[in-house]
Amino acid sequence: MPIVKYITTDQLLVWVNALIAAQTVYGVQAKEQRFAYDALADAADLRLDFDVTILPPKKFFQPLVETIMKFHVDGHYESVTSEEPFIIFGVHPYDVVAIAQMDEVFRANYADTHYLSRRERATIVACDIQNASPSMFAACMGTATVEDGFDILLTKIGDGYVVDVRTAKGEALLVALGDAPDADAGTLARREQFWDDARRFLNKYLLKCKPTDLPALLEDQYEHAIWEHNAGLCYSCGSCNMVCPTCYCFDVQDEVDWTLEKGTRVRKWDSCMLRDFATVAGGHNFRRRREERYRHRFYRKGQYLWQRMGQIACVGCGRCTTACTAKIANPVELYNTLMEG
Amino acid sequence: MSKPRVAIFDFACCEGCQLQIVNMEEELLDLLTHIEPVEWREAMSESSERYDIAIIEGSITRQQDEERLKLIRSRAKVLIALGACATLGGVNKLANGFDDLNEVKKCVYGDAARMPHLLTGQVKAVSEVVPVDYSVHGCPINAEEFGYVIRCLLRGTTPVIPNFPVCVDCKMRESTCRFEYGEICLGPITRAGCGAPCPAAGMWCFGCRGYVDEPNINGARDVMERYRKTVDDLKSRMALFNTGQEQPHA
Amino acid sequence: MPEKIDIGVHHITRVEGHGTIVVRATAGKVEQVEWQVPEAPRFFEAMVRGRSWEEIQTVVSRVCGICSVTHSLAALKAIEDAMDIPVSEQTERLRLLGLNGEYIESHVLHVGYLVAPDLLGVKSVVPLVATNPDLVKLVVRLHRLGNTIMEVIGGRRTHPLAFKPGGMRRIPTERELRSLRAAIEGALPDLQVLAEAVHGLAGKIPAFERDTEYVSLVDRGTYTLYYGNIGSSDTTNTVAVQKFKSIVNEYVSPQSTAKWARWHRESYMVGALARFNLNAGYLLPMAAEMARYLGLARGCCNPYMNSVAQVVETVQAFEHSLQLIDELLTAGLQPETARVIPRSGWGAGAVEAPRGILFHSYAFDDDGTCIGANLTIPTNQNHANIQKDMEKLVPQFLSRGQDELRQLLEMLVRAYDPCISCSTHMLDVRFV
Amino acid sequence: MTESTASQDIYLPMPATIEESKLLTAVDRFFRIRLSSGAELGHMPGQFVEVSVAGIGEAPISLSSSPDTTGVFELVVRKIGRVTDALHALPQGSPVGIRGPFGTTFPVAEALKGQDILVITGGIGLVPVRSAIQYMLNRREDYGEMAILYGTRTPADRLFTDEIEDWRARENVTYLETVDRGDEGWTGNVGVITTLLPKVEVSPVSTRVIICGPPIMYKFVIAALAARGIPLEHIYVSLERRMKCGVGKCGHCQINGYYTCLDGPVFNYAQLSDVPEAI
Ligand SMILES: Cc1cc2nc3c(=O)[nH]c(=O)nc-3n(C[C@H](O)[C@H](O)[C@H](O)COP(=O)(O)OP(=O)(O)OC[C@H]3O[C@@H](n4cnc5c(N)ncnc54)[C@H](O)[C@@H]3O)c2cc1C
Ligand code: SF4
Ligand code: SF4
Ligand code: SF4
Repeated sequence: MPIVKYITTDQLLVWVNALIAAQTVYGVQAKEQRFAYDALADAADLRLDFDVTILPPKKFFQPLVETIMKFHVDGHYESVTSEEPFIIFGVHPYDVVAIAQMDEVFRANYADTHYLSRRERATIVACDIQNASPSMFAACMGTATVEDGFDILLTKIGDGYVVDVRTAKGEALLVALGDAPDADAGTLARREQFWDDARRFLNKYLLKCKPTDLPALLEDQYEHAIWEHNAGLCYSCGSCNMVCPTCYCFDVQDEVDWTLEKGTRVRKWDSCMLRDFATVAGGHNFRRRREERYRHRFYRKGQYLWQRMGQIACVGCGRCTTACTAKIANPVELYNTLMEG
Repeated sequence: MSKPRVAIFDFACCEGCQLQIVNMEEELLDLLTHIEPVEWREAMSESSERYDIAIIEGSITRQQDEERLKLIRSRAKVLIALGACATLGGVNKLANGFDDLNEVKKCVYGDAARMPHLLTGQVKAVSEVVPVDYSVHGCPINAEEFGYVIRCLLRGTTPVIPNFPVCVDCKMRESTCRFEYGEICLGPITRAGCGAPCPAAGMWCFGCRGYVDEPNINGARDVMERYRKTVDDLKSRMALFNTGQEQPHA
Repeated sequence: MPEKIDIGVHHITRVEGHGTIVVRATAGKVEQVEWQVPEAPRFFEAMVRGRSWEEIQTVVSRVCGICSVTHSLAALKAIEDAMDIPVSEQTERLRLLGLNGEYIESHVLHVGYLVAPDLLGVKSVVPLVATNPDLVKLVVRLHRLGNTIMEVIGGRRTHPLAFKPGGMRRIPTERELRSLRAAIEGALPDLQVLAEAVHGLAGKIPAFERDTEYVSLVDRGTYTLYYGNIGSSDTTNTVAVQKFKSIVNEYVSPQSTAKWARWHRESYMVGALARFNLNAGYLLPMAAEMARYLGLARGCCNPYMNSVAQVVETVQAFEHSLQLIDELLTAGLQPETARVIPRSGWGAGAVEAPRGILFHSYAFDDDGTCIGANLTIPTNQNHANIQKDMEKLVPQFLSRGQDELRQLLEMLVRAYDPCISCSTHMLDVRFV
Repeated sequence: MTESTASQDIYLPMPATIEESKLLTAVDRFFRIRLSSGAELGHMPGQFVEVSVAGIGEAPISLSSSPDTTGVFELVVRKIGRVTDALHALPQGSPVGIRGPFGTTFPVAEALKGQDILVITGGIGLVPVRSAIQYMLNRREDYGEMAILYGTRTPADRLFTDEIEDWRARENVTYLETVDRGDEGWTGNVGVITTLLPKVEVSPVSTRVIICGPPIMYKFVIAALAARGIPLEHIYVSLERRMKCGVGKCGHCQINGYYTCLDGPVFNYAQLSDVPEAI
C-alpha cells in the first residue's frame, strides 16, 4: 500500500534534522549564486526551491575522484568499495531518470561493484521542480515528472509537501518523521494538476521533435556544416561533459604514497571533448579534430546510447547549455538546426 | 640504491614555490626519507656540486645567471623547472614588454640603474636556456602535484600532467563560472592540474600554468564579444603570465 | 687575537633571497665590514604600470611568496586610499585574520626552520628530523595551522585570491570559520610546548645590545598590524602613512654600497622587535604572558631577540585570530556587495609584514590604470641597521675568532628575518 | 542487454607472474605469464587482457598465444609509454596483475572453419593474429587454403622470426613477407603490404580475411581486397583504441556507437563499413 503523507514546511525541517542526526544526508544548498549538493549540517540550509545543481547527483555514485583499489607493488591488489549508507535529499525528476540510466550502464555486461554498492546504499528523496533552470527542456524530453526510480517523492503543494513513499528504504525514513496525516484527495488532485503543468510547461527551450526522433535525425546529419562551424568556437574544455548527468567516462590512474610501495588506483571523471581523450601512446589521436569530438558528444547522447540501450542520453536539464562559455552546447538549438536540414 | 641527491636553486622569483615545498608539512618529512637534500640555500647551510636532481625556481634575467644555470644543468642528471617563473618566465616576463628597459630601470632605481648587478637582459624561462626534463606548473606550484611528480621520478616513471583546460578542475569544484559574472577567465585555454583555486575564491584564472596544447584563441574572441569584452581585454589578461608563450593558434 | 679575519659569506643561507657578508680584519684591526645584497632586480614598480587596478594585487603579491598576504593587503589599502573606496568591517576582519595566518606561518617558519638550527648547533632542520622529531613535528603542526588560516580566508596558502579592492571575492562560510576556530583552539597546547622549547634555548641567544630606533605602525590601544600611523621609539609624534617617504629617508653612506634608510638616526629597525618595543603594552593576555615567560621586555635592544619577539607575536596571532572569528560569527556573515567604480588618484597603504612595516603607493588614471608605483620593503629599511649592528658587533666579538664571528654575523642577519626577494628596490649594490 | 550478477570487482586484477621475458626486437618484448591461482586464462584468439603494473597503471594487451598453450599465456609488448616501459623493466619472476580475457574473438571455431584463410598483418599487428594462426595450424585440417602476409618497416622489426621460418617451411601454408625498407642482409620483398596481395589467390566465395596492423594499413588493404571481389562480411579486422577499463564503461574506446572492448577488438568488417570513425 503506497504511503502518501502531507507535511508542513516546519515538519519537513524537523524531519530532515532528525535524519541528519542519524546518518549522512546530502542535500541541495546554495553555492554562490547557484546550487550544489553537499553534506547537510542543518535542515535550514536545504533549498528545495533550487532550479538546478551545478553537478548532478551522479557524483555520489561515481565520485569525481574515486579510489577503486589499494595495491602494493609486490602485486597485491585489494578492492575498495564504499559501505556507508546515505540519503540524497532533493533530486529533480530529470536527474532521477538520469540515475536510472547510469544504473543500467554500470550494471550492463560487467557489473561495476563500485558504482552499484554506492547506489544500493543510497536513499533517494526526489523532489518535484519548483523553479525551472535557465536552460531547461525537461518537458520536451519527458523528464519533467517521474514515476519511479526514487524512494520518496516530495511535491510542494500549498505551504507543505506531499510525501510519496515508494520503497522500503523510503519507509525507513518515515520513522523520523513521526505522525503526519495522509494527503487528502484535494491535495492529491492539486498534485495531479501540478504534474500536468510540469509535463507541458517546464521548458525554456523547445525541441521541435520528439526525443525518440533523434536517432533517425542524426542518422543523416553526420556531415552537417554545423559541426565544423560550432566546433570552431569550442574550447574543448569539457565543461559540457562534466556537468552532464548522463556522462560517465572516466580515466584511471595509479598513485603511490610516500612509502613508494603502496598506493591506490583511482578513477576520475573524464570527458570526450578533451583533446587527448582518444589519443593513444605514440601520439595517434583517433578524434583529433575539434569537430569530431564535438559531434561525438551529440551522437553519443542522441544515437549511440540509444542503439545500445534504447534510451536517449539527455534528460533536458540544460546544465551543459549553461556551463558552456562558448554557448554552443545547447542540445535543443543544435538538434533544431539539424532539423532545418 | 643510494638516495638521489637533490639540490634546489633559486633565480629571480618570490620564492613562493620553495615555500610550497615547505608547505608539504609532514609530507616533506616523508620526502626526506627518500632523497638527500644537498643544497637548498633558503633552508640549509650546506652546498654541493654533486647532485642528481636539480630543482630550479625563478626566471633567468642576467647573463651571469644563464652561466650558473648551464653549470647546474651540466651537473644534474634530471632538471626540474619549478613554478611559473621557471616554466614560463612568470610575471617577470612583463618586463620584456617594456619598450626601453633602461627607462624601466631608471624608473625603479634612479641613477643607480647603471650598476653592474642590474645588467639584465630579456627575462627567460628555464627551458629557453637549458633543456628541462620536468615542469611543475603554477604560481605558486601546487604542493600535492609537486609531491606526485617527485614520487613518479623516484619510481622511475613519467608523471601524467593534465593537458586539458582548468574548466575541468573548476567544474569539479562546482565553482560558478566567472563568465557568469561578466569577467574574463583564462580557464578555457589554461592547463589544469591546479584544482582551480582561483575561480573557487571568486577570482578569474589568470593562466599561471600556461596554455593547453592547441588553445582555441579564436573561440575566445567570439566569447569576448558575447560578454562585451574586447580582444585587447583578453590579451591584457593573457599577458600577465603568458607573455613568454608563442602566440597560440586555433 | 687571531692574526687575520677574512669572512666572505656569499649568499647567506636560510634567508629569503640573496645576501652577502664581507668582513676583513688584520691583527685586531677591523678593515672592512659590509652587508651587501646582490639580488637580481625584478622591476615590480614598472611591471604594474599600465595594468588595471583590479590586477595590481595579483602582480605585487609575487614580490614575495612568504609575505604575499601583506603585499596584497598593502596594495589594497593603497588602492582604496587612492580611489576612496570604503571597506566593510567584515572585510577588514577577514583581512586581519588572513594576516594573522601569515604571521603564524612566517614566524613559525622563521623561528622553527631557519633560526632553531643555529641554536641547536646544526646546519638545517634536516638533521633535527632525526634528533628532535617531536620539536620538528610541533613546528610542522603550527606552520600548517598558519597555512590553513590563509587557505580558508584567502583561497590558498600563498598568493591569496579572495581579497580585492573594496571587499572580498569570496567570504568563508560559517562552518569553515567554526572549524578553523576549533583548529586554532586545538593548537593552543602546542604553544605551551613551543614556549618551553624556546625558553630552553634562550641561553643560546647571543648577548649583544645596541641602542636603536624602532619603527612600526602605532594605533592607540592596540597591537596593530594594519591600522594607524607610523611611530618611532624616538618620538611620541606619529606620521601619517601617506607621508611614509618622509620617514624612509634614503641616503648613501661612504662605507657601504647599499642605500640606507634613516629617520631620527643613521638607521632604524623594523619588524617584530620594533612592534614589540612600541606596542607591547597592548598585547593580548596570553601573548603578554609569553613575553614575560621568555624574558622579553620593552626597551630590549638586542636584535637577536627579534626571534623571541616573533614567538610572542605568534601567540598574539593565535589569540587575535580567535577573537576575530568570534567577532565575525557574532556579527553574522554578510554578503559583500560593494562595487567599485575606478577613478584617478594617488594613495598609500601600510601593513606590518612579519618582518616589518611595508609601504605601497600607487597612482591611477581615470579608468583605474596604474601610472606609477612605489613599494618600500621592510628588509630595505633594515639594511642600514644590519650594517650598524655589524659594525658594533665585529670589534666586540673579534677575539672569538673567525668561525664564531662568522656564525654570529650569519645569525644576526637571520634574526632580522630578511626577505631579500622582497627587495625590488635595492640601490647601489656592488656585486661581489 | 545482459545483466551480470557477479559480485566480483571487475577492476580487480588477478595476481600473476612473469615466467619469461625476452626481447624480440629493440622495442618489442615477449612475456610468458602464469596466473598465480594456477587457473587457465580461458581465452580465444583475438581477445586481450588488461595488464597491471602496480603503481604505474594498466594497459590492454592482446593475447598472442593460442589457447592450446596451457598453464601460461603469451604477450608481446611494445615499449611506448608508462605501463609498457615499466613492463619492459620488470625482471623475470616479477608480479603483474591480469584482468580478462576481454573482447571478441576471431571466429576460428565458427565462421572461419572450412574456409580459405588469408591473414594480412603489419608490425605489431602480428601479435594478436599469432594466436589465431597457432590455433588454426593446430587444427590445420579444419581449414582450406591458408596464406599469411606479414609486413614490417625494416627486417629488424620482424617478430617471432623462428616461428615465421616454421610457417615458411610448411607446405600447407603460403607465407609471404615484405619490409618498407631493407638492409644489407635482406633479400626478400621490399614495399608496402599491398604489394604482396597480387601474389596470393583469393576467392570471393571461400576466402576469409583477417587483418591487423597499424591504423594506416586498413584502408589500403581493404580497398585492394574489395577490388578483388571479396565481400566485406568475409573480412575480419582487429582494431585498437585508447582504453581505460576493458569492460565497456570508461568510454575511451568508442568507435562511433561501438565499444572496441565489448564489440571488438575483432569486428566483422561489414559491421564497420558505414562507421565513419572505424578506419
Ligand atoms: C585491444 C588492444 C590490444 C592491444 N594489444 C597490444 C599488444 O599486444 N602489444 C602492445 O604492445 N600493445 C598493444 N596495445 C596497445 C597498448 O595497449 C598501448 O601501447 C598501451 O596501452 C600504452 O600504454 P602506456 O601506459 O605504455 O602508454 P601511455 O602513453 O603512458 O598511456 C597511458 C594510458 O593510456 C591508454 N593508452 C595509451 N595508448 C593506448 C593504446 N594504444 N591503446 C589503448 N590504450 C592506450 C592506456 O590506458 C595507458 O595506460 C593494444 C591496445 C588495445 C586497445
Ligand atoms: S561545447 Fe562548450 S562546454 Fe563543451 S567543450 Fe566545447 S566550449 Fe567547452
Ligand atoms: S570560471 Fe573559468 S575555469 Fe571555471 S568554468 Fe568558467 S571559464 Fe572555466
Ligand atoms: S586557476 Fe589559473 S591562475 Fe589560478 S592557479 Fe590555476 S592556472 Fe593558475
